[in-house]
Amino acid sequence: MSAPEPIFCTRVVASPAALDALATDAVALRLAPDDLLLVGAVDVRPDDPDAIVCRDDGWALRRMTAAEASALVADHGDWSVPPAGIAQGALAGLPVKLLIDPAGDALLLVPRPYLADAVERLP
Amino acid sequence: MADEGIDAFWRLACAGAEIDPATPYDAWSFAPPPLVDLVLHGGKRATSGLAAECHDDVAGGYSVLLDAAGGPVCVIRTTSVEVASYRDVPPDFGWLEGEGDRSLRYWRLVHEPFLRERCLANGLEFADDTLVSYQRFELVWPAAPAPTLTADGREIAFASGDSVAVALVRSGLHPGHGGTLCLAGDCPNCLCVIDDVAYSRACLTPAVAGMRIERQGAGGTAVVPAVAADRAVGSRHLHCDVAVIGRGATGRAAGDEARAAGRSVIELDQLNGEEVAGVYQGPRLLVRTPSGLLHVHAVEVIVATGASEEQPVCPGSDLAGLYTAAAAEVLDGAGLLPAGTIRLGAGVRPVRFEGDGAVTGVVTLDASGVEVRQPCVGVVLDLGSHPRDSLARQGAGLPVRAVGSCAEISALPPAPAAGVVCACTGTTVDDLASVWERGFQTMELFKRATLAGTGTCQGAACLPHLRAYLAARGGDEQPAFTARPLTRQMTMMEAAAGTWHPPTRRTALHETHRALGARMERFGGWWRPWTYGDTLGEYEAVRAGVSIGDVSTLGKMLVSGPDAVGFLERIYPCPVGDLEPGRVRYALLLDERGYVFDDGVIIRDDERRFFLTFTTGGASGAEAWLRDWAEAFGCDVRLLDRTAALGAINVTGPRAAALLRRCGLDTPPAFLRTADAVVCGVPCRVLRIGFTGEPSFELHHDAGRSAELWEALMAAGAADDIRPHGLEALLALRLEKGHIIVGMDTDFDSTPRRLGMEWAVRMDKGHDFLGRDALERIDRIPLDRRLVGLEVDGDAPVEGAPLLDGGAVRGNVTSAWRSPVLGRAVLLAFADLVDGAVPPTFEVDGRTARVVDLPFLDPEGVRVRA
Amino acid sequence: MNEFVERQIGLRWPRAVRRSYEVVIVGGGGHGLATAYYLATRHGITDVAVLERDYIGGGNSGRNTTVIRANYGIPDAVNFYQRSVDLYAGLEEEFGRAVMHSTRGVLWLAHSEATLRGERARAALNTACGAETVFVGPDEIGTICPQIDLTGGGTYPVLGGTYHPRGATARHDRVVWGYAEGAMRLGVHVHQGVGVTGLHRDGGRVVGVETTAGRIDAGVVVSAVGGHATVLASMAGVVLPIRTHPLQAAVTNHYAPILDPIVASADLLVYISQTPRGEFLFGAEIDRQASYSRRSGHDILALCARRVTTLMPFTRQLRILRQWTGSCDMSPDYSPIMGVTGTDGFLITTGWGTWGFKAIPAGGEALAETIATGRPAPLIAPFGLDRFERDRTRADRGSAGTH
Amino acid sequence: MSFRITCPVCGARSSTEFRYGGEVPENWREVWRRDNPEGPCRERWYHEFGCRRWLTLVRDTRTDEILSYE
Repeated sequence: MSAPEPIFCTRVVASPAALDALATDAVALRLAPDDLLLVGAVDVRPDDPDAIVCRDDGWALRRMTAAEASALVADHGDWSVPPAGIAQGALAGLPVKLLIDPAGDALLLVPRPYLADAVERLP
Repeated sequence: MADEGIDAFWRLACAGAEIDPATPYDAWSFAPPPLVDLVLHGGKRATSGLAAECHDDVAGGYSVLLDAAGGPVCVIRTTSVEVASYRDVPPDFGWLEGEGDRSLRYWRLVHEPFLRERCLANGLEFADDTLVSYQRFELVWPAAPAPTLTADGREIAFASGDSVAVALVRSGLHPGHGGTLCLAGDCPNCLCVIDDVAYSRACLTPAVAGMRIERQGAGGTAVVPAVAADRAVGSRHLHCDVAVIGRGATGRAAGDEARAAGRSVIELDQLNGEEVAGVYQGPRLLVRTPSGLLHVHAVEVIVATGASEEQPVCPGSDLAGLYTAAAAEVLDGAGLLPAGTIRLGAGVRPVRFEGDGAVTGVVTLDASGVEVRQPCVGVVLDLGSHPRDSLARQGAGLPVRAVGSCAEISALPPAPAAGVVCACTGTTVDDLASVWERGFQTMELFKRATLAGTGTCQGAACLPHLRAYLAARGGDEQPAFTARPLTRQMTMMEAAAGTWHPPTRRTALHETHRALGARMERFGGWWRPWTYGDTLGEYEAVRAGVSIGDVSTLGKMLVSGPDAVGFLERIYPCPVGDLEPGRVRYALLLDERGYVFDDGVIIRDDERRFFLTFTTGGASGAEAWLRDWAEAFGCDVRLLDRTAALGAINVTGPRAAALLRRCGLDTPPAFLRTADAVVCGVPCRVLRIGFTGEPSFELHHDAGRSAELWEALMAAGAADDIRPHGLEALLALRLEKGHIIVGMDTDFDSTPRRLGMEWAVRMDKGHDFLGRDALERIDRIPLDRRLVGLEVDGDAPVEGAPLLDGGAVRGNVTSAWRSPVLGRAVLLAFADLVDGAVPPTFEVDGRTARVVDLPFLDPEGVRVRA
Repeated sequence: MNEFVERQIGLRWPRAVRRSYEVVIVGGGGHGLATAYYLATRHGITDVAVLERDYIGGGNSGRNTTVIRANYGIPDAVNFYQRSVDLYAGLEEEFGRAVMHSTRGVLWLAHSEATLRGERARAALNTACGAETVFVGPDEIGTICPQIDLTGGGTYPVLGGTYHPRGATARHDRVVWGYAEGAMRLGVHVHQGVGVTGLHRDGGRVVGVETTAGRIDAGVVVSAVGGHATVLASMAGVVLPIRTHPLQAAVTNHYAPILDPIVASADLLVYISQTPRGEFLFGAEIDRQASYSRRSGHDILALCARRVTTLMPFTRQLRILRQWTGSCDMSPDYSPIMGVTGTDGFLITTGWGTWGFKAIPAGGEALAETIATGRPAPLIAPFGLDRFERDRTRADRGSAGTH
Repeated sequence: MSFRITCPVCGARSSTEFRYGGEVPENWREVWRRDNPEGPCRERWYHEFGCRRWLTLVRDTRTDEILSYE
């Protein structure tokens, strides 16, 4: 497993319907019905005049396998990881996002201000 | 045997171990081969494999075990071969296989994949009922050195499989008075200090080579260990449908039943080193294991902990040499039950035991009630049993059920007449009588007045006797007292396993500050530079030149949507709708009670879109606050917290604007204006404010570019002797301008009026807003205290110092600083009003403090607008 | 030999519940019993019943961490608790019974500049109000309590703190029983197992209580319940600004004496002391959510253990024996609510949050004075229920932290 | 003490991941009123460690059992 590193993301806040209709090839984490996090710089235009689309430097990312993600959560979290999709919750006291892809890869996203804590706490 | 090296080794072994060299033998290695080390050094005495691959293995056969390179290591002799299903693994196999933490759980963890692989290789499908060959062996050659441990400073040998208690008995040491009474974890008698951990149950702790044991004795006070090694303790979470505590026949049957119904099962047993310390809401079990703390999350918990044998209460019942039937079995199995031990019949209750330290005789009553004395060196008792139900009682109200003898109700013993009733605390039957006479006649008062039942075994042993005593004295049988965690004592480090202090956030400039020699401080949940080592110099750079500060920790929020204006009008006590794009407006945040809980600025990007800032400490709550009220008001808005995504650097000082011009900002915005611009090649939202009292430009930018922007500003400002300022200097700078810090200069009940900030509230703005009702009501009540500015000659008094008036406390300082530019100390303070007015002077720190108008510096705001 | 067996105090229980008392006090904890005691001993009012639904001292009086101190954050509180510190110091003489009062000193640590500022303020205010609290630097802290890791495990360095030498502990049960015995001796009825199910009113006035033992008429009804103050007050038509939160604590097994002072950390939010029996007693902040549940949680235990071991590494291998939970009635300004309620014949003592034990003597004495004289005792006048509507709250950050 | 709360976005999580918002007041202008019910209590929780959204639920304050979600 690599150490987490700061990344650039694109954040899209818009009506749930506008996000549902959004098509993108980017790695996408639906954080809430009206909140979408896309990994990388992505040009998207949701169908919502009040949508907020902006670059989001607030994250650090670490790649791992789904099995490693499950083990990490078993060691540091009191919830379990779904077979695929997004999972959000506390890991070693840090608010993290996990994206499990059915092929067996996983992404761990940590808010950038907690990057140093994540390095210390999630070996 | 083709390999001559192995054959030579075999002959050597035969000579050493007196075996006929013609005896056939096998040679093989473990999968993985390094496990052979565990045979030599780790007490591994068993192995298991797929039965389909092991039909040649028989008891009595010899094997030369090979290492990874195929070299011979040792000779073993198989002592038993048992074929049973994977599910029915013998309970001691976790321990005997010697791997990991030697628990059965660990055994399953490593053997299931192994057996699956072997099944695959044999064209079989692995299942719970797959047959496994369970083989036990002994090490024949080289003879393993007898393992030793240190007990009370003495090195003693022990046998493989010994518990610490048995090892002590084997060496002729006794685990403390009465120390082998139950050998099942139900009494406090064998408590020892094991590797610096006091109150360890010697009977449940497997003896391991190199252990350090000190005998503690029942009720003995342990000494705090001189060495408190920082042993990292791991923790792990397991999830299942059913957790079964206890792997006796009942527990195993319950587990099988649940498995048959398709439910996932986790089985736990203290004999496997898995001690359930507590049953918590969930249900969740906290389990101590030798390898760390286990959190077992179950849908249902089945407690099958069985029953514990009743312990005797009579004179002499604390002597050594008394055994429950189970303890006698353990000692007998180890060949340690002394000859001359007698057995009392079922239900025979001794009148007393005789002896000094150890039992020498037992007195019972015969059929006609006459005392009969039998000399002995040990007594095996059979007093019946009581449910071991403390975990089940802890789980009352949760999906936790007891099964088997743990769920049965036992008859109370006869009321004890004399002797120690609670071995943990040394409480005697006389003590019970004494407090009864004093009016302590219910179970809970009884317990508190004697402390009986509050020791290491948490009443498990004494409770039946206490209840029997109360029933005999008071008639009614009283309920058991509350069962609370912990049932098994965890160490502090075990309890803390997997738990961290709250994290402290870092800005993207954290390492930059450290490289500049900053002392970092926790402030509002962030690490912030407190000072770069010369606070006065930092202050002067702001007042006289140019300086930069990291304000990335400010809360930042975007709000857009059709109801954005209406929503913010209800949130803020100042007008929002009339705010023009390009303007910055300072705003207080009020709660429903009209109290100030945060402040910040409002910027309008366009008709339906706003950018808001909040204080560092208030930022984490701001998003929740806005979302809550947006829902409560039914406002259609989009909200995005930008705090982590955006960095912010404050460029401040008389030469700040000039610096920014050199950095590409041709027309820096005027006071309380904002503009988007590129500074040093970095796109920024620039906010012109005046918190420090000097022209200040907050540059909000993508956090990924913070370091680049900071370095560029420092380089561009080198000619102006630019230097960064820390928080300590900032707190002083703003104080001279009379700006409050929410949380420092406010209290939980600070209204805008108490802060002298009525100007920040517009009751007539034409919109209802949070706190408006409350302010209307409160404003009719005479004001009692107000935040004022004070000046004192000389050094600054302590922040928080009381304001005195004729010896009475009339308020307190909230912020203080000796101002180098003003030549005196300036203070913000809450001052009580007397007859509707703030008195002109107070005594502070033995000096006279004069009330003055705010701000202390630049009242016309000439500098800040320059 | 168990030296902790109660050998002095004797409790004389009344045979029957009378149908009428001059004063009925609901709640047989420290506050209720102390009020009865001072009514009897100071004001000669002995026609008093204390009604306890379970057993005396079984609520928060039996679930606290026995700390006595006066280092509060507002003058009214400092004065009030200073009185309690004084009364506690004389309690053994007053009762003629050992309550195991032990002056240990309280050390309050700061690990950040922001908290250090608060500790300086605490020392300055306490001193002005006559309660001895001194600001101390790391070196002095190391001398007062050598067990503290001044580096805070490298991440929570001790920057300074305050020392409050009169900080003390006492055995909570004996305090409760001492008040009960003293009150009983003068004829006060203390009834265990009598629960109050309703209040009787005549016009606006409360004139009695309905109990599991029948109706009892009363000249005055006093609510001294802990954990259910809101429930009882609502029967009298009194709305309290109270939220009931669980507060958890734990003890280790007993060890030879080593830790002298009571140590608290305002940044780590934890406190620890060693009892005369040798147990290390520790706790942290209240649970955030309102709850009447007294089931203990593993999470707060884990947090406490992490904090205690960070502060005092010598505790790492100590074994935790037991944890428990009390119910704290929290007021919005972290100060108690005492005295008249606006409903005639109904007085309260509540809002004791996490600091009820230390207030028992002064609270009981002042409430007894208020009942006997019909006027709020000066010491508790600032803590009346009407202060919220009158915009005269007493925000005390000095008590908002822990214990 | 912690208990499980099922967040409609994130699933079941420990209550320690949530910010407690307190009981939903009948009338939020009654600023000093606390019903402080012993029994079912309608209250707000904010999933701070997850989706950062509010939810409303009814919890029995005697047992901390969640009775229903809205």
